[in-house]
Amino acid sequence: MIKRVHLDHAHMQHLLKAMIRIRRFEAKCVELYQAQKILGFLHLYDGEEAVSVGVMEALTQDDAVIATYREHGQALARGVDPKCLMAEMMGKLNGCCRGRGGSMHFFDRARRFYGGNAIVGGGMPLALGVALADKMQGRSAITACFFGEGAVDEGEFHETLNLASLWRLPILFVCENNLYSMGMAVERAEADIDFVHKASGYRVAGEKVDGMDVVAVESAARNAIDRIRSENEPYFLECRTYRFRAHSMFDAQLYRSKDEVEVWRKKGPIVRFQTWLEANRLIKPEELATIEEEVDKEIAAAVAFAEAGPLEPVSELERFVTMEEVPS
Amino acid sequence: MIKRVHLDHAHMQHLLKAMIRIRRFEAKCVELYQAQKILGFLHLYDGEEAVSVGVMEALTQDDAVIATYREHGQALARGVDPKCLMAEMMGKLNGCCRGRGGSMHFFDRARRFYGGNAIVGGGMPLALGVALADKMQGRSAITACFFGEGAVDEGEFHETLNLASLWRLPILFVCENNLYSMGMAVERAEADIDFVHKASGYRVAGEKVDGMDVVAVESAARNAIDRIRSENEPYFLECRTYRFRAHSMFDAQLYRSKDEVEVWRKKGPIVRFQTWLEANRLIKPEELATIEEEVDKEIAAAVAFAEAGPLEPVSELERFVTMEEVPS
Amino acid sequence: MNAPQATAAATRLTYREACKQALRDALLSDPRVFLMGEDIGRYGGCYAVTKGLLEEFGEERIRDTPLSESAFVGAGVGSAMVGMRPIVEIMTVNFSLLALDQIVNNAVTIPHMSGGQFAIPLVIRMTTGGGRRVAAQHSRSLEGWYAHIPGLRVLTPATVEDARFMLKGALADPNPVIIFEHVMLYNMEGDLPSDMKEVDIAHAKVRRAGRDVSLITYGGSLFKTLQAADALASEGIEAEVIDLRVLRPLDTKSILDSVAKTRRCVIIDEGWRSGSISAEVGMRIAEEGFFELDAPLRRVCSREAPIPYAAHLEDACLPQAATIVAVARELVRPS
Amino acid sequence: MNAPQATAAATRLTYREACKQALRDALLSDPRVFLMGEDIGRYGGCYAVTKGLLEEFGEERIRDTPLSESAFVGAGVGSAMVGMRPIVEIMTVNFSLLALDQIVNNAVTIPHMSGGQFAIPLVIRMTTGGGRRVAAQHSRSLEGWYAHIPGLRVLTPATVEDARFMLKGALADPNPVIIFEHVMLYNMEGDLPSDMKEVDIAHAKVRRAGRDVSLITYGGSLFKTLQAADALASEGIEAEVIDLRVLRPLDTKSILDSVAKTRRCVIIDEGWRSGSISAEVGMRIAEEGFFELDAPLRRVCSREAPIPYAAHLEDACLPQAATIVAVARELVRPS
Ligand SMILES: Cc1ncc(C[n+]2csc(CCOP(=O)(O)OP(=O)(O)O)c2C)c(N)n1
Ligand SMILES: Cc1ncc(C[n+]2csc(CCOP(=O)(O)OP(=O)(O)O)c2C)c(N)n1
Ligand SMILES: [Mg+2]
Ligand SMILES: [Mg+2]
Repeated sequence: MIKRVHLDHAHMQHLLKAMIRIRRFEAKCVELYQAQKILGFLHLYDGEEAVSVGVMEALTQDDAVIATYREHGQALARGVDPKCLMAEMMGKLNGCCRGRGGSMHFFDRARRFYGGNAIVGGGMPLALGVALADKMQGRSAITACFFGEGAVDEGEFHETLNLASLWRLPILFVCENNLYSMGMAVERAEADIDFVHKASGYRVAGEKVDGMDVVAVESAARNAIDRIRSENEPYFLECRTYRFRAHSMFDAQLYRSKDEVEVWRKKGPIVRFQTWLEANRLIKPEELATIEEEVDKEIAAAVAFAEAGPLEPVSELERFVTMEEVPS
Repeated sequence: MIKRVHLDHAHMQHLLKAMIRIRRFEAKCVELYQAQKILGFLHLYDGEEAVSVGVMEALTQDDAVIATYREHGQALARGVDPKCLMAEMMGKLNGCCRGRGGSMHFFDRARRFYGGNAIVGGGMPLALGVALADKMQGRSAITACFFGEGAVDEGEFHETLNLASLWRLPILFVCENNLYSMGMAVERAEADIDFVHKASGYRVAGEKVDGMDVVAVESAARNAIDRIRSENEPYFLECRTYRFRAHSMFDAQLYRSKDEVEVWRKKGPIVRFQTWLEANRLIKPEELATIEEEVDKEIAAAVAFAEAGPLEPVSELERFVTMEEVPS
Repeated sequence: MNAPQATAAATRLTYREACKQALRDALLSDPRVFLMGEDIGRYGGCYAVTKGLLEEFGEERIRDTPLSESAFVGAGVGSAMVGMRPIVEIMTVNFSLLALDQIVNNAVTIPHMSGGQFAIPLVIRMTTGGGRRVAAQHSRSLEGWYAHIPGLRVLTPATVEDARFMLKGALADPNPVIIFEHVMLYNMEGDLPSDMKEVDIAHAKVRRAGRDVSLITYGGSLFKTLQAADALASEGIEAEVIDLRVLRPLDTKSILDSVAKTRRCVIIDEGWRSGSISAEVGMRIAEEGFFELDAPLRRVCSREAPIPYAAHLEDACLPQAATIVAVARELVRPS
Repeated sequence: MNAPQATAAATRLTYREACKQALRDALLSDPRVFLMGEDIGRYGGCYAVTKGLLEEFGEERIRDTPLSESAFVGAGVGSAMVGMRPIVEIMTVNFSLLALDQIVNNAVTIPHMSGGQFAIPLVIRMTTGGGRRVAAQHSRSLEGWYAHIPGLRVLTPATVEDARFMLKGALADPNPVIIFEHVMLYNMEGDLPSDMKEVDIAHAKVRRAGRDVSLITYGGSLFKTLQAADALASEGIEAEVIDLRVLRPLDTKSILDSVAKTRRCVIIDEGWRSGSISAEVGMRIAEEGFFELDAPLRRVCSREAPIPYAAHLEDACLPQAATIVAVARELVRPS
């Protein structure tokens, strides 16, 4: 299972740090939300960090990413600068989208991060285009297309999987199955919750992986990408995970019990990986402290950067409604 | 296989006559089209008669039908009056939709025929509603939902199958797989052409039947309906068939060879059933002659009815844009 | 955004509560009524409008749906053809684009195209509008688009009264009706006269009488417009405020009556300017009330851009009272 | 519907052929260009526009798609973000409702929302309009809807020249462009000056000069309007015919210039009247050209009903030359 992950000391620490970065970045976002410096929706990735971190590890900088609206984790794991992300969260001009996108719409051209998308399933057809363009232009890149299990209900999922398979596009479909789409439990929304089986209905091979186990996710993603390249066709990865917090900041969570959440929390990706590292003496307390300290510094720097950022002048509001040229 | 079809003499003749009625009705439509008495699109069912005839035999008058835009056969097999259909084809006020719908939009409330639909896949969500309403109102009716294999590519297929299964709706999905959607061969449009397998991705059971064999279709439909009732869930029937003519009157058929068509023609549902009946002395030449004569008379009467029909007055053009009451 | 205090014979409630009472009423009074939509049940409704209804009416009548806008709207159409009275909720107008085929090609077309064999007594509720800092894909105002479609009735309740009673009228209509609830109104409080049992769903309403200029608006912009009218009054300009209430069919007579009186008109609309419902309102005046006009028509609409997340940019995109005041003032007293 | 005979330095060809040559040019001159759509390849194109291109350019560049409007339009958007120049065909505007989410929420939104990081140089071609006796679900004219969306350019070639060269301009535009080809025009013949290499995609065009009334139209209604203008001329009324050509961004100046001259205006539009692009054209005149007008504005639009199959009913639904004549005459010489 772990065959493709080279679990050396540095890599283990890197994985842990990447997850902690996301967790703490979001904790800070919650604070800023309460202070009304972040507005609108805030969909936390708390509990799902292993999915993005594991998958992104398997990608190269040449690969492309299509994200969801719950994409803080996806963006951070992809290596998008936390500074620009925090500034975006706060609606500042130095944000990754000039403060226009906010929490649900991170874009980063340099990292081939083709956007958070607030329409459930809306990013999936884009993945087809990105992968097709890469292929037609002779690049061997992979497109990792993230989506929640709720997106599986949408027609666009279906059309996208069919086309991806038909055209043998190098797409890694990453289904973040956190068991709920807002308040809708997956078994109330999906007649068949065996997603790998559903994917086979498009002749897309796939597998299910424990999305709470970062090493398992990375390993599965590496295998998947190898297979995409060797078979020249898409692959489907269902990552079983769980969202520890409310869907957004407006959710009373009437649809699940506190106990259920508690049980899952104990299986959390950070606590699990960290405990394992500690139990196996693979990380020293001072190393952990250093990681936490560094992450906190990064985040403090991000907040400072964001706080100091200017607002986009209202006079520029209409800029880019139409583009003057195609950026290259 | 044929266990549920009571193949007595009368029934055999009835099936044959039903198919011949469709074939000859359409042959007349082609004539009228050439004479410019029928305009617009004309999508012939030529070659696919066994599908509708077989399925409709298994339905009762209480059951409901959702049709496609290739629905001459579906409507005739359902027992919609050929007179009203021919008048509709000719755009007359005595047509089943006052001449407003034409070839692609037959409706017949009395026969629970909920419309031809010119948007591929567009009728499928309607089937959900019809079946749901019947269920909620305590009727035990089945909804037969017809669609071409091309509709399988649309997102609405996916959403509909999922909901039908999830809500355990009594829907018989009838996939008319005639191997092409316009010029698109099914294997060029579908990554997985095993539709029964695809249906299983929604936990919808199904089977494939030879759509050129009217008895096999009727039998499969009867079994399917029994199963829908006993299991209280939808069922998927793929009817393998073939369209002998062009997609519509504007199609040069560049996408398939004449030979291919010829091979299929030999397997045609009428020639096959009729030959079998004759070979087994189940029909006498004079009985066949009577059938053909009766059908020709019916069609002549339909044409006369249509020719004599008035046009809807232009002053009524806006009538029913909004309804004044819900018809009961 | 509060209406005047409750009088003795009135109850004070929020727009959200009014929407919910309307739904409850409908469910209680007609067994054919049922609700479908995403998260209307267990979750309690994305905007808490349907909270408690699942517990009261059960899963058969309060149907949580998967994320399948096209299928469940189509299911609404089908069930309406067969005797039910579905009320379908699409969370926001933005997602309704995924269901547009079912609305346009089926719901509004089948009655006419079938020669009157079927009515589609379907009600679709959706939220619309900006102001919640949720960026471009969640902040559109597309009700004007729907007003283009023959066969639809398009309602935009702006007051607690309309939120409370328009649904009843919509359910009595044998045709598909879309009710647009503006996201920013749910927390607004207002008074409901206790003897009120219904509202009409055919006419615009004068929300403030005036003689100098007509301010024509609807939905989420009504209160900004009333605010603007107050400000104008303090400058001695008496604005008449018309709440369209029904975007289709438009109540042209009320519009023309007002303009005949004031001879000047500003239309306020949260939709993008070009091709908006405000264009239609204006065009009707230019066609039928041309000789009553003393001045060019004016519009205050949203800026023609996707709505940005940043608060100052979003505010700059949407119509605001200050802009309405400035445009109306300039029209009445050209500088 | 024939334009005047070819002059020496011109080639005579059909609108269909012009569309095809435009596509061929694009494929030849830019390796990033490719085509996607239903039945554009093997079938030869639903309207035979793409016939032969598959044989010439191969399956990589002429991509037959399954019936998945949302996915392949979205694929167009994605590929445009990554350096390609996709030309996507949606068979008819009616089916584009299934792809509207990708067009509105992605194609036109991403450039602005990403802060200018991405352009979407995507061209979408679709047919529009009625007249082919194919009933309600296949006969809509929804180009006015698209003209409501900021970020889009909406083109409506009505002549062989525009059919031949608008695509080139569209491909040079870094933004999403929709080209509406009216179904009734494909067989129309016209002359193409042999030295012509391009047309502008920003301006309306005076197709006939006149002083008494402006007839403003576009697309499939242009020739009916020119016919009407001829008829009016025989009565001594000189109509100016403006072909909008571009529905978004509207060329307001050309509209106002014409109206300033004629002081009277009729807008002819195959869309349904309420909320149509004709409303926007009129409203702009009422806003910016009000004092130039001597008479109320007028419109000739489609009847507000689903378009029926029966020929006499369809004809009665669509704008016709006789109606245009009657409306213009009444405006110029009120009875
Ligand atoms: C097309 C569409 N319909 C509805 C919504 C409202 N909505 C936002 S998130 C969400 C649930 C999505 O669930 P899932 O895909 O599982 O992602 P998760 O939130 O679990 O990460 C819903 C219904 C939306 N944004 N887009
Ligand atoms: C949504 C939509 N897209 C495209 C079309 C154009 N079109 C009409 S029929 C057809 C092929 C349908 O194929 P299939 O479903 O297999 O039915 P068949 O014609 O084979 O009976 C297409 C592409 C349409 N009517 N609707
Ligand atoms: Mg989920
Ligand atoms: Mg087919």
